[in-house]
Parts: sequence; structure tokens; C-alpha cells
Amino acid sequence: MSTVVDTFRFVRNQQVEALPPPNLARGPIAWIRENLFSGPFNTILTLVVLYLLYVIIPPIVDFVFVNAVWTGTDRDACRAETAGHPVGACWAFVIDKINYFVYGSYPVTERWRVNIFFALLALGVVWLLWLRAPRRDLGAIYFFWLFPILSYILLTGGDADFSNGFWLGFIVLSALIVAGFGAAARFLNAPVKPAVLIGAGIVAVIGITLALLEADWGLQPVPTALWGGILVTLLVATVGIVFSLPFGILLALGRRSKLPIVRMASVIFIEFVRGVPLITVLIMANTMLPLFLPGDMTVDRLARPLIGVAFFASAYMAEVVRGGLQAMPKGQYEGAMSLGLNYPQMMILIILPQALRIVIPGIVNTFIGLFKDTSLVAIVGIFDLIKTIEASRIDPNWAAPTISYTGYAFAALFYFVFCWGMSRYSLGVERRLATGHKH
Amino acid sequence: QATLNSVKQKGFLTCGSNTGLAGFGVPDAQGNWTGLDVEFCRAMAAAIFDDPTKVRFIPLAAKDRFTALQSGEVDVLARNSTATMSRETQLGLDFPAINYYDGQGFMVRKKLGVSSAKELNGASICTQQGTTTELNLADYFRANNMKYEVVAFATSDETFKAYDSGRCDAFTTDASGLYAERLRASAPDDHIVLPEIISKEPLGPAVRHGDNQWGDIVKFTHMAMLNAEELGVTKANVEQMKTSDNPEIKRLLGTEGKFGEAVGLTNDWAVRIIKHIGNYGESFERNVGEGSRLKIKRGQNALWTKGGLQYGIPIR
Amino acid sequence: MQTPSVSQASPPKRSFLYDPNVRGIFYQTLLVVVVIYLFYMAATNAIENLRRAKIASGFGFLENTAGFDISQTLITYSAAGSTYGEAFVVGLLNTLVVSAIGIVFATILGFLIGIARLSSNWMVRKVSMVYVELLRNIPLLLQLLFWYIAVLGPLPQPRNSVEMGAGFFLNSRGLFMPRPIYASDIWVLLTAIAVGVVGSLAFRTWARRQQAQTGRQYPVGLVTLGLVLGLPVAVWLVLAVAGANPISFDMPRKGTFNLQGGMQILPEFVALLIGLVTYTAAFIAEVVRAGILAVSKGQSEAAGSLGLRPGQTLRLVVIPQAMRVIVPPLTSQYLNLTKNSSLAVAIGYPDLVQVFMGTVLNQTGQAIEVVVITMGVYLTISLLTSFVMNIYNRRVAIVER
Amino acid sequence: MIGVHKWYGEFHVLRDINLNVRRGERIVICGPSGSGKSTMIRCINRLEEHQKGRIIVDGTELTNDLKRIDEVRRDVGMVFQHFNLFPHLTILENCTLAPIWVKKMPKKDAEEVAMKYLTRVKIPEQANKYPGQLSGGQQQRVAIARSLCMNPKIMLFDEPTSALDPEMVKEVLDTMVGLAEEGMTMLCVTHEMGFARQVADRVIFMDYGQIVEMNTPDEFFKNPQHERTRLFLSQILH
Amino acid sequence: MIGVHKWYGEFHVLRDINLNVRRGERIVICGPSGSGKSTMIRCINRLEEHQKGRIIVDGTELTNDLKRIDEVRRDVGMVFQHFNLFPHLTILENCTLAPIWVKKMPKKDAEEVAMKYLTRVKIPEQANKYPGQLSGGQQQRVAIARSLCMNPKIMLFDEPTSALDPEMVKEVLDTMVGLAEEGMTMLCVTHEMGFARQVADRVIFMDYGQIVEMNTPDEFFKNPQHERTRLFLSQILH
Ligand SMILES: Nc1ncnc2c1ncn2[C@@H]1O[C@H](COP(=O)(O)OP(=O)(O)OP(=O)(O)O)[C@@H](O)[C@H]1O
Ligand SMILES: Nc1ncnc2c1ncn2[C@@H]1O[C@H](COP(=O)(O)OP(=O)(O)OP(=O)(O)O)[C@@H](O)[C@H]1O
Ligand SMILES: [Mg+2]
Ligand SMILES: [Mg+2]
Repeated sequence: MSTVVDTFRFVRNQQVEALPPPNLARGPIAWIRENLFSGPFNTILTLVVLYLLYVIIPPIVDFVFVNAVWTGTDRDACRAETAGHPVGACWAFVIDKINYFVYGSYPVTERWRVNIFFALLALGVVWLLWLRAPRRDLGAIYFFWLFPILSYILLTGGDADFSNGFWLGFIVLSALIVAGFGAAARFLNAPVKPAVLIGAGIVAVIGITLALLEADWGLQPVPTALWGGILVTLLVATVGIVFSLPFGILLALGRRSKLPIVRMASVIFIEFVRGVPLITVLIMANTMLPLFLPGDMTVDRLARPLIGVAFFASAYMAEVVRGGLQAMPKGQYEGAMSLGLNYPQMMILIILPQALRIVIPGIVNTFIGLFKDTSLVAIVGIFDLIKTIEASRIDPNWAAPTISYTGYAFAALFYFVFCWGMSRYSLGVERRLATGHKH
Repeated sequence: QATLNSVKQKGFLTCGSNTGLAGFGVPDAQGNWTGLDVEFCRAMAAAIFDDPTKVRFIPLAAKDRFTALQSGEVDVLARNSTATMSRETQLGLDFPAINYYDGQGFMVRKKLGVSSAKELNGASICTQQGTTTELNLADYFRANNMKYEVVAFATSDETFKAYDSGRCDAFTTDASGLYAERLRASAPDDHIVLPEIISKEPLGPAVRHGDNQWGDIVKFTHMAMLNAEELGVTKANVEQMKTSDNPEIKRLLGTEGKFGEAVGLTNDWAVRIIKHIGNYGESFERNVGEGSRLKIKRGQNALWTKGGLQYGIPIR
Repeated sequence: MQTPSVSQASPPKRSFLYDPNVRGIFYQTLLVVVVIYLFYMAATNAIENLRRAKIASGFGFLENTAGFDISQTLITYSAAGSTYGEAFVVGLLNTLVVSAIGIVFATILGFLIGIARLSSNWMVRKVSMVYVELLRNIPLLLQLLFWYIAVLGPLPQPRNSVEMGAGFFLNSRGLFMPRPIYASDIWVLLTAIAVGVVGSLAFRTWARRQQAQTGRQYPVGLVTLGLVLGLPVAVWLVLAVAGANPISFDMPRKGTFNLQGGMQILPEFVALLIGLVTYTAAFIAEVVRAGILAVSKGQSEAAGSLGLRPGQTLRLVVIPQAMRVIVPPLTSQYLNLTKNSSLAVAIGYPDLVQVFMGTVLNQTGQAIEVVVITMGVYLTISLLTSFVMNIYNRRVAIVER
Repeated sequence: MIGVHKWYGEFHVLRDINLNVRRGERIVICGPSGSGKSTMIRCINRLEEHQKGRIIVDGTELTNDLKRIDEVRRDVGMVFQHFNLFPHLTILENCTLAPIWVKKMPKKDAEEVAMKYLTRVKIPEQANKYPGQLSGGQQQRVAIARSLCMNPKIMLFDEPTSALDPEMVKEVLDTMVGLAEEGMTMLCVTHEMGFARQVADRVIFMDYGQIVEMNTPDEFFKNPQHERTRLFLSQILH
Repeated sequence: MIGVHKWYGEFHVLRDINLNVRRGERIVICGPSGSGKSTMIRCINRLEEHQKGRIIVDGTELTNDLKRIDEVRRDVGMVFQHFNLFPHLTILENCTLAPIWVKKMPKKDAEEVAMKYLTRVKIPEQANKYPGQLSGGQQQRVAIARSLCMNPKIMLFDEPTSALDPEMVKEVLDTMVGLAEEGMTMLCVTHEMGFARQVADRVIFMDYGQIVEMNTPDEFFKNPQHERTRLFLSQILH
């Protein structure tokens, strides 16, 4: 090798080839030394952690696997004195009750409807969250319109009874709406035809929705009081997301609006909801909603927390969306305006698609929070997963010392799998967004 | 709008029930409801529709049962609720009938060696929040100049579980509830119910103030079941009894007079009730009495003729 | 310069309907009308419903006798003499106490775990990651039930209390400890504390002046600790040896059912506290980690190239900058903790929601008033906090611009 | 533009701007940073509101009337320093967006027009890529094509080359020269003096929100009248 | 530096670097992006660790010994491309931080020294502002002053002007020229060839982690020996 120490002029004629790194200390032992025992402080830390793990892990493994009971039909299987060995988790109990945990008291013969609901939900979620799925715009229509209707019909049995005069009234009202759109267009000197078409479109969507709900599909009605378990947990979460996203977007736009009253109304709503605990919102929905409605109108018991959750989630979603809107460079607005797009076009075509994309991680995180919060509906007496577990664990048939742990462990596992999966997903998206917008 | 009409229009009765109290109102995993209060609602459905299944049960926690009734969400609340003056006057409710005379008692662990509630000075006591129980408890300890620590929970499930797991020395609720809950203890025989009854707890179905026709139906559904028991009319013999010559039976079963129509029902309303549900005694035995797992004695709930308080108003 | 000629412009005639201001006013009026209508409907319905249900209205009920007892009261309260208003105060104080203590512990634990997540020790890093992932992804309600029922539930009955020495007992009724009773010569101790505080402040000033003049540096933190904590303890010990005892303790003793006397910490409180602390700490850890990572590597490199030690770099350069990133989300975690304390209802800790929205609401039936008051309280706490935070943020921002 | 004034809060950005642009004229605007160049041309398609004076574009005066603003924006194309392409749409979609939604053109026709202009700026083969996949120069050319698709009567350029690497400046300038040769009315903020010399009919020098000097390029560069202009030119043409 | 090699994972960044810098010498390093220039000078004050070869600074060899690293760092000042001022401290505090904590200088003296160097870089009047309030050029001069406050024997510059607007480049370069004239030992990564010509004793050209050519500036620019160097120079000096 040429040496240039003290050479003033120097030209290198051959390129030095890239060499593999020198044989630095490698291998597992070196790794352990570097990562676990590099210095006295680290060594102590490692030992302390190891001790903690030693204290914590074996009992958990014992409980969950080694001493667990997997089969059995009643409490005898899970009591140490009758089973004749120490008893850990009583999975037999979960297995025995699993249908109750999933469906609550939903009539056995009708449970296939719930299964279809789960499948539809999975379809919608995958369609929307899988960034490469085809036609995600259709996916959005499916998830935010078709899916709610189908679920409603499936789960309740449809056949909502509107009163006799309802359809007549509806037709009159639709005619008025269409006419109103036409008149407004004429008044504003805009082309009348598209305006009428838009009006008719709105009316048609509402009409079809209502007609689907009223139609008798020959399904046996199942009152919501019978629903329960994971069905209700997923339902509350789904309703939360289906309503909170559109409302959240509206609120976010409202909060960024130039119109002071609109802005103030949005701010008040958002800050109010975010300032109070969800439980108080749920209790309010539960006890006060009926008071605010006309005397002979009632709201279904299950619908009340749903409304509360939807409101609550909207406010949080609004803040997430607002973050996305704020992150949009001003140039995008200006580019759109300079092309002559008007406000709705600009928002729908340019800003929202990008802003929502940026905040997918935020949306998913809000959803995780929402999903965890659904457990609170148990407090207002809705039979969600936690409530079914609470109800089962006091079943004298299964009275055994570890039943409570097992039930809670099952619920914890259920929530953890969902939430952790979603948070991994949102991390993935975040990473992809960070590496640029390339498709 | 009259409740009866709206119920007929809907085609079913909505009935507020307990979220789960064995013997009074409890659903199984399939959502089939059983219990004394539940059968009361079924009896009403039988009287109105001649079909005891035309009831929808809405499980209500203690703390929102009255709101549900007030808001019209349920037509009748049959959920072991205590009739009190303030509930009738300030909450705008009516308790037309009392289908179970109860009183608040205490349950403790046998191990504790306590044999009277008077010995509970300094104990922790689990109770359910938003009930008269909570208030009676405070009154009782104050009256007897004893100290205690109260631990209150929102539902009876939570309350009992806390007691069972040792959080409290004593568990208090209506005596009927004590018996019902004891069944769910991990070891029922380890617990005893103390003899003191510290309050009067007349339990009965409640309706909204102001709809007297509906109130009458509730009231006389219960009375019909009492009278049937008194007159010996049972689920099994009701068809034969129709031919009875006893004028009281005839009036009850609608072969004489138009008592049913007077409250907006059919004249064979009582037959429908007895045919589907049976008389009060039958219902009692089946759900809470010796024939059930609760094994509660008739006691105060025996007919007046047998020294109890259940006194059926004559139908005439 | 060329003078531009005025072109053949059309006169500006204003089309009323296309004026954005006019449209704005129209939309806003529409909104106001709709909102007012909704409120009006809700109000009239509520009035009608209340009238029909014969529910009293107004806040007069706050003066009525409550008639029920509460297990943890920070002010004197009794079922006989106290009003619903006092029950409200009891609930509010209970909420504040558990939140305040929770915030302190959650901050400590959260910072430890957040720093652990950046540790160079692989095992520490992974374990803290597992902790964060696990706690964050399981509903708090479930965790509270776990702590209350599964962990604290199996504690022994009072008769078999775990004796922890020094008058501390643990059983299923909670943690019992000696209650301090202050004697008349407590002032000696108080003086010692005051002297400690003043002394450490003085030392701080002196050390700063020394530094400015000679460049010598002193361990200010250690000396402060010694003065503030050590001095009173020393004084107390001296007093105790001398036979004068400024503090005596009321020890818990066994009673019929339970331990008598002393100070009792309810298991509900403990479960709620542990649940809130461990749960919130997981979130705080993430905030802290993000804050530290947000300080660019260039900053520590620059500090390093100036010759600062890693410890000094952390203390003088990284942490002050990280704190600006950390404080706003940290505040919202504090708010979350306070709001989450309302889950107390699930395990029977008498917080604001449990006492007021639970028992009081049920006994009085005055849903609207009770809900409005409760929400108002939480809202006030939130708004006050964000108000203070905004001021803080503005101060920080001004310094930076 | 007649006596246009504009304030940002207390700050007087544009002061008595008078400028009359004839059809087909090509104007280059230069001046130091912060002198209000961008603000001025942004006023022309009402991305900023002016507070005093009148701006008349092709016979339409800009007021608060939404409809007129729409009209003017349809006639005025604008190209920004930072391209402002829509990253979530392909190049082709970027170009067809406005024709479809604003002009209500059928999608097919819009695509044809778009391809025509993309060919014009020499990147038809990139039509189905996303902006993120293109180089800066290509992106800027797409931005020009996107404006052209609306068939504007006037094009505004706000420092179209200043965010580009030197190698790419030329391809964009070439495109602009081509446009100018076709007789498009153009207002261009730029510091590329070569470009100004080659195509401009007039060069405007702005400072402190005022038009300080306005002249033909020849005169402007050879013989600047104003002190400030001379200083500026000496800095730029090292 | 004798036969220094460095790897990032599997990637061989520095390959057999041999360089001897005399006291008071001023060396300019240039080369294409990614060629390892930054890495090389960061090795000198041990912001990066080298894996093979020896680096000796002012008689102290850099090894894993913390004490020596401290010594070396005290003697070597470094100025970064992105200034890396501490945004939470005022300019004065930025400059006094290290003297107070590392040299244990009394605060008063430290402030005096700091003011001396701030005057030296011509911004004494900004002493009580925060970095965010200064322009880029001013910030970079503060960064230089901050390094000088530690009285280093060697100064390292890593592209000190590349994040600056053209107008500000000059003020920073002037400061550096001033320093050079006072006889400070300097290693400077820069592409400002004017600067290199003016002050450098030697110019080093790096590529692929190697020193490809090293020469006096005159020779280097007039008569580059290596193919790669010629190519590079032709690109830079348009
Ligand atoms: N939204 C705004 N609010 C307040 N002041 C602004 C705003 N936009 C621009 N300014 C100020 O108006 C002045 C003119 O800005 P303008 O962008 O028109 O300058 P320019 O000549 O285009 O400069 P450059 O060459 O840097 O683009 C500047 O001093 C700028 O600080
Ligand atoms: N921390 C790191 N880990 C892995 N590779 C790195 C790291 N830092 C730099 N490199 C790689 O090492 C090579 C040399 O980097 P270096 O920053 O020294 O180049 P440079 O000559 O200073 O380039 P520039 O002119 O862009 O600053 C580059 O290819 C870079 O990608
Ligand atoms: Mg500009
Ligand atoms: Mg570099």
C-alpha cells in the first residue's frame, strides 16, 4: 500500500477495493457482551431484569399452560380439591361459554346472521385498510352506506315499521326537495338540470335506504336486549368508526372554516366532548337522551351508548383530521384554486384524499382507543364482552377459584390481539408514508 | 296515549326486569327469562294477548330503572322495586300492587360467628348504589349507634362478588335477594342470613302516574292471581272451574259480569292468566318457594287467610 | 416610466348572491337556526317530560340531607347531617386526590420506562417495550378489574392480616398504617424544614456566585436533598432521643371485624391508583421517548464536539429541548388520567362519578342537574389545564422565535 | 391593474401598482426577495385579495364576486415555484382534473387534450406515473401542461425554475420559450436574465412593493435608469 | 492519520486514508457526495469510530480511552453544515456553555471570551438573542465563535456554507478567511473553490472513501492528474 504520510502531492492510481469489515468481535457471545454486559451499570441492570423475569414469567406460564384445564363441563374440573392437581387457567370454562361470549343471548338458530355480520365487517375493514386494494372508493361506499344497512337488517331482522302515512309524506318531501334544488339553481343562474339530478340523487339514496329497512326480509326479529358479547363490542366499535369519520371530517372542516360562527360551534363541540370522560357521556346518553325526546318516543337501550360513542369518537376524529388538513402544504390549496376548482371540489378531489392518507395512522390509533373504550358500555349495563364475562364468572355452575382470572385473561387476550394488530398496522403505514409518497 | 292501546298496537308488552336476580328475573344463556317478576309480566301479556310470550324484557340496573319507566321505554317495571312515598309522589310512579313483601337483611360468613345484626359494629358492608337499601343501612347503623364502612357498587353482581371475595364482612339487600344471591356464592353453605329485618320493603310492579286504566290492569292482574289461589283455581283445573257455581269463581273467570271489559280487556282475562301462568301460589312456589332452589318460606307472602299479608281485593 | 392606460373595463357591478360574505352569513344563520331549534326542542321536551314524570328541577336538592354513607371522605361527612352538596365535594376531592397522586407516580414510572426504552441494554429495552405494548393495548377497565379482583381480592381476611412491621398491615380491607398525631412541640420540626428549604436556596445562590467568580462547581442537588430531607429527620431523631416527641402515632389494632384506628387506605383506591399509574405510564413512556428522539442527533454531536461529557450533554442540551416536545402531550396524558379516574365506578371507589352521578343521581332522579354539574367539573379541569398550557407554550414559543 | 394597494395586516406589500398588459405580451418581473413580486401576480388570479385599486382581467373586474373569480381563474393559468402537483394523482389525472370538473369535459376528450399538452412539454411517456416519481424539471413541465389544459389566455409564472437543480432549469425554460413563441400572454417572475432577454417584451423591476422601473429588456439590461436597479443587476449578473 | 479504514456495517466508507497535517496548515477537502469526506473529518474528533489504522491528534492517539477523547475534543473545534446551535440558549449562552462546564471557567471570564469571539465574527450585538432569531449566515458565524471559545488548536469545517443562501455564503467565508490568516490549523470540507484557491495549503480530492488526489490549489485546479478529479472539476466550475 502506498503511504502518503508527509507527501504533499499525491495521486492514487489504483482504486482500493472495498474490503469486508475486519473480524470485529462477532457472534452471540460478543453480542451479549456488547448489548447486555457493557459496563458495571448495564450488568447490574441486566441482572435485575433477569431476576424480575424469573419472578414473573414462570408463574404466568404455569398458570396459562402448565396447570391449565382444557376440558370439563363444570366447576369440578377446575377446583383443585376435585381435580386432584393444582389448577391454573380454567380454559374449559371459556370453551364452555364461548358462544355466550361471542353472541350473548342471541337466539341460537339465528346466530348465522351474526356470523355474516362478522364476515361483512371483515370485508369492509380489509377493503379500506389494505392500501393496495382495488377500488377503495367503492369500499368507502360499501363501508359507510351499504354495510350499515345490511348489518341493521341482518342483526335486527329489518322490517322497521314506519307508520302508514310515512311513505306518502316521504314522497311529498322528496318532491319538495328536488323542486327546491331546481329553484335554487334557477335563482342562482346555475344550470338547472344537474341541480335537479343532485337533489334526486340525495332523495333516491335516502329512499332506498329507508325502503331496504322497511322491507320484510322474512327474518325473525331479534330485540337488541338479546345481543351481547363480542358482537356488541364489535358493533359499538364499528358504529363509532362509521359515524365518527364523516362527522369528524365535517367538524374538522368546520373548525378550519373562515366563518366565525361555524368555527366556534365546532370548537365548542370538540372541546366539550374532549374535556369530559366517556363514562359521563355514556351516562348522559343513557339517562338524559330519553328526556330530550318527545314523550312517546323512545330510544333503544343499545342505541343510546352507540349515539354517545359516535359523538365522542367524532370529536377525537375531528382533531386527527384537522392535523392532516394542517399538514397539507398551502401550495396544494393554491394549486387547486388556480385551476378554478371550487371549495367542495378542492376539498373532495385534492385535499381530503391526501390529508386522510396522511392521518391513517392517527385514525387507526383513534380507533384503537375507541375499541378499548367500548368496554365502558359495560358500566351502563350493555352486555358487551366484559359484561358477559362478568355475568359468567358468577355462574355457580362454574364457581372455582381461577374462573375470574381466566375470564379476564381471555378478554385481555381478545383486546390485545385486536389493538396490537391495529397498532402494528398503523406503524407500518406510518413508516410507508415516511419513506415518501411513491406508489 | 293510553298505554294499553299502544301495547296492543305494538303487539307486545315491554317489561323492565332485573339484570339478573335468581327467582325474580333472570335470563339464561339463550335469553329465556324466568322468575316471579318475570311471570308477572307474562301474566299481563297473557291477559292482554292470551299469549305469555308477547313480552320483551329489558334488563335495567337499579340506577336507571325509573328513568326507563318515566321515559316510556318500558310499559311496566317488574323488578323487585320498593314502593315508597317519595317514589310515588316525587318520581311520578304508581305501585298498584305488592307482589312480594320483603325486608332488608344481612348475610355474613358463618366463620365470623356473628348471630345478630346488632353485632356488626365496625364491619364493612357491601351494598348496591342508588337503592333504598343504601339509605336504610345508614339509618339502621345510626339508630343503633354503630359504625361501619360502606362499599357501594353499581350492580348487584359486582356487589355480591365483592362480598364473596372477602372485601366485606356483610352483604345487605332485601331478604329475598340474599337468598337468591347466596345460591351464587362459591360455597353457599358458608353463609348465613341474619334474623334481623331492618326495613319494610314492599316490592311490586310500577307504572307511570296518570294512566289509571293501565294501573288497574297491573293491579288486578295481581289480584286475579291472589283470588285464584284463594278460591283454589289452578293452572290445572281452570277449565273445569269455569263450570263452577261459586259466584266468586264465576266473576273471576268472567262467566258472570263484564269486569274484564271494564278495564279494556276481554272478560276471560283471568282465565288467560291462570291458564298460562297459574295462580299466585303456583308462581311463588315455582320461582322462589320450596319448589325452587331459593327455598323461601311463604311467610308474610302467604294469603291473608293463612296469616300472611297477601289479600286479594274482591272482584265484584 | 411608462404610464399604463386605463383599459376598457366593465364597471364593477356586484352580484349579491356570489359574494362570499353574503354566503357566509347565510350558512351561519342556517347553522344558528338549526342549533337553536334543536336546543329549543330538547328543552321543551325535557320540561314536558320532567313535568309528566314529576321530577323536581333546580339545584335545590344540593341542600337536602344525603342520607347515605361514603367509604372514603376527606372532609367530615355523615349520612345524618351532610347534604348532597357535601357528598359532591367528597366525590370531587376523592377524584382530585387519586388523580394528583396518580399523576406523580405515573410521571416517575413513565419517565423511567421511556428512558429504559432507549437504553443501550438490549434486555431493558425489550422488556420496557413489552410493558408499553401490553399495557397500552388492553382496556383500562379490564386492567382495573384485574388489579381489584384478581390481585387485591385474594388478600387475606383482616384476622390474618399481613403484618409488615412498624404498624403497617395489609389485608383485603386495604392497607393500614399508623396515623400521625402531632404534639405541641411540632413547631421544632416545622422550623427544621423551613431552615432546610431556606438553607438550600441560599446555598444555591452562593454556588452560582462562586461559579461566576472562580469557575468552581458544587453538587447543588445533593446538598439541597440533604438540607431539605436530612435536616428534619436529624432534628426529629435528636428530639426523640431527648425524650420530647413531636409526633406520636395512632397504631392500628385488631378489632372485631377489622383493624381499628390508624389510617386506612381502601383497596378500591389502591387498585384504581395502580391501574391508572401503570396504564398512563405506558403512554407517558412513549411521549418521553418521542421527545428525546425529537432532539436531533446534531445537537448531541455538537455538544460532544465541544467537549461536553455525555451526562452534561443530556442535562444541559438534550433534556431542556426534549422537555418542550414532551410537556404538551404530557399534559394531555395528565388530563386523560384525571378523566380515566372516573372508571372508579367499576370498582366502587367513591369518586365524583360514582358518588354524584351514581348515588346522588339515583336518590334524587335529577338527571339533568347532576349530569350538567359533573360534566362541568371535568370540563373546567380540562379547560383550566389547557389554558395554563397555552400560556406555557406561548412563553416557550416566544423565547424561541 | 390600476392603483392597486395591498396590506398584510399593518404591512404595506403592494403600493400603487399600475400595469397594463396587452394581449400576447410577455412580461418578466424581477426584484429582490420580499419586494412583492409573488404577491402581485397572485393578486391577478385572486389567490390574494387586494384592498385598494382595481384589477381587470380580460374585461372582468376582480371583486368579491365568486362567479367572476371563477371566470378569471379559468382564463388564467399559474405555475408555482414548488410545482404544487397533486401527489395522489397520476400525471394524466393531474392534467385532466380541472378540465373534467371545472369545464365538465368528457373524460376522453380531457385525456386527449392532456396528452396533447404533455407531448408539447415532451413527457407524454410519463403520463401514468405519479409526480413523486418524476424529477423536478419534469414535474415543473407537468405543472405547465396542467395549466395549459385549461386553455388559459394568460399564464402566470412565479419563479418556476428557482427550486430546480441547475441541470433542469434549461428544460423548463425551453418549454417556456416555446410557449412564448406561440404568442401566449405571459407574466413571469424570474431571475433568469437570459430568459428575460430572449423572450420578454418588457421587464419590470420591483422593490418595496412598488414598480421601480419598467423597460424593454435591451434598455433594461444595458441602461438601467434607477440606482436600485443597477445595484440589483450587478449582484445578479456576477 | 495512518492507514485509516472504517466500515458502516458491511459498507467500507473509508479506505486506507493516510494524511499528515502540519500545524498551521489549511486543508480543503472536496469530492462527490457520499465519498466519505464528512466521515473522515468526523473521525478526527471521534464523532465516528474508526476500525483500523491510527489517528493521532496533537500527539494523542485516539483509542477507546474516554479521557483521551475528551482531551482531543477540547483541542479540536468543529463547525457543522446545519450549525447545530442550541436553540434553547441565547447566543451568549451557546458560547459560554462549554467553557463553563468543560473548562470550569468562571462565568464572567467565559462571557468575556465569548464576547471577544462574537466581536471577531462581527455579531456582538446579537449576543442576547436566540438562534432562531438569526439569519443562517449569522448562525453559522455564531457556530464558529462557539468553537473558538474553547480555544481549539484545530478547526474542522463540514460544508459550513452549503445550507446557506448565496448572499450569506460570503460573510461566513470571510470569517473563515480571517481565521486562516491568523494561522489556525484548519480542515475544511467545502465546494467553494474560490475559498480553496484563496487560503488552502493543500486540496484533497476524495472519492469512494479514498484520497484520490492531493495537491496545492494551484496545481490542483490548473492541472488535475486523475481522471476522476478532472471530471469533478469540470462539473463544479461550470
Ligand atoms: N401571508 C403573509 N402574511 C404577512 N406577510 C406576508 C405574507 N406573505 C408574504 N408576506 C410579506 O410580503 C412581502 C412580499 O412577499 P412576496 O412573496 O410577494 O415577495 P417576493 O418578491 O415574491 O419575494 P421572493 O423573491 O422571496 O419570492 C414579504 O416581505 C413577505 O414577508
Ligand atoms: N451512520 C451511517 N450508517 C451507514 N452508512 C452511512 C452512515 N453515515 C454515512 N453513511 C454512508 O457513508 C458514505 C459516506 O458518507 P459521508 O457523509 O462521509 O459522505 P460525504 O462525502 O460527506 O457526502 P456529502 O457531500 O453528501 O456530505 C455515504 O455513502 C453514506 O451513505
Ligand atoms: Mg416569491
Ligand atoms: Mg457530508
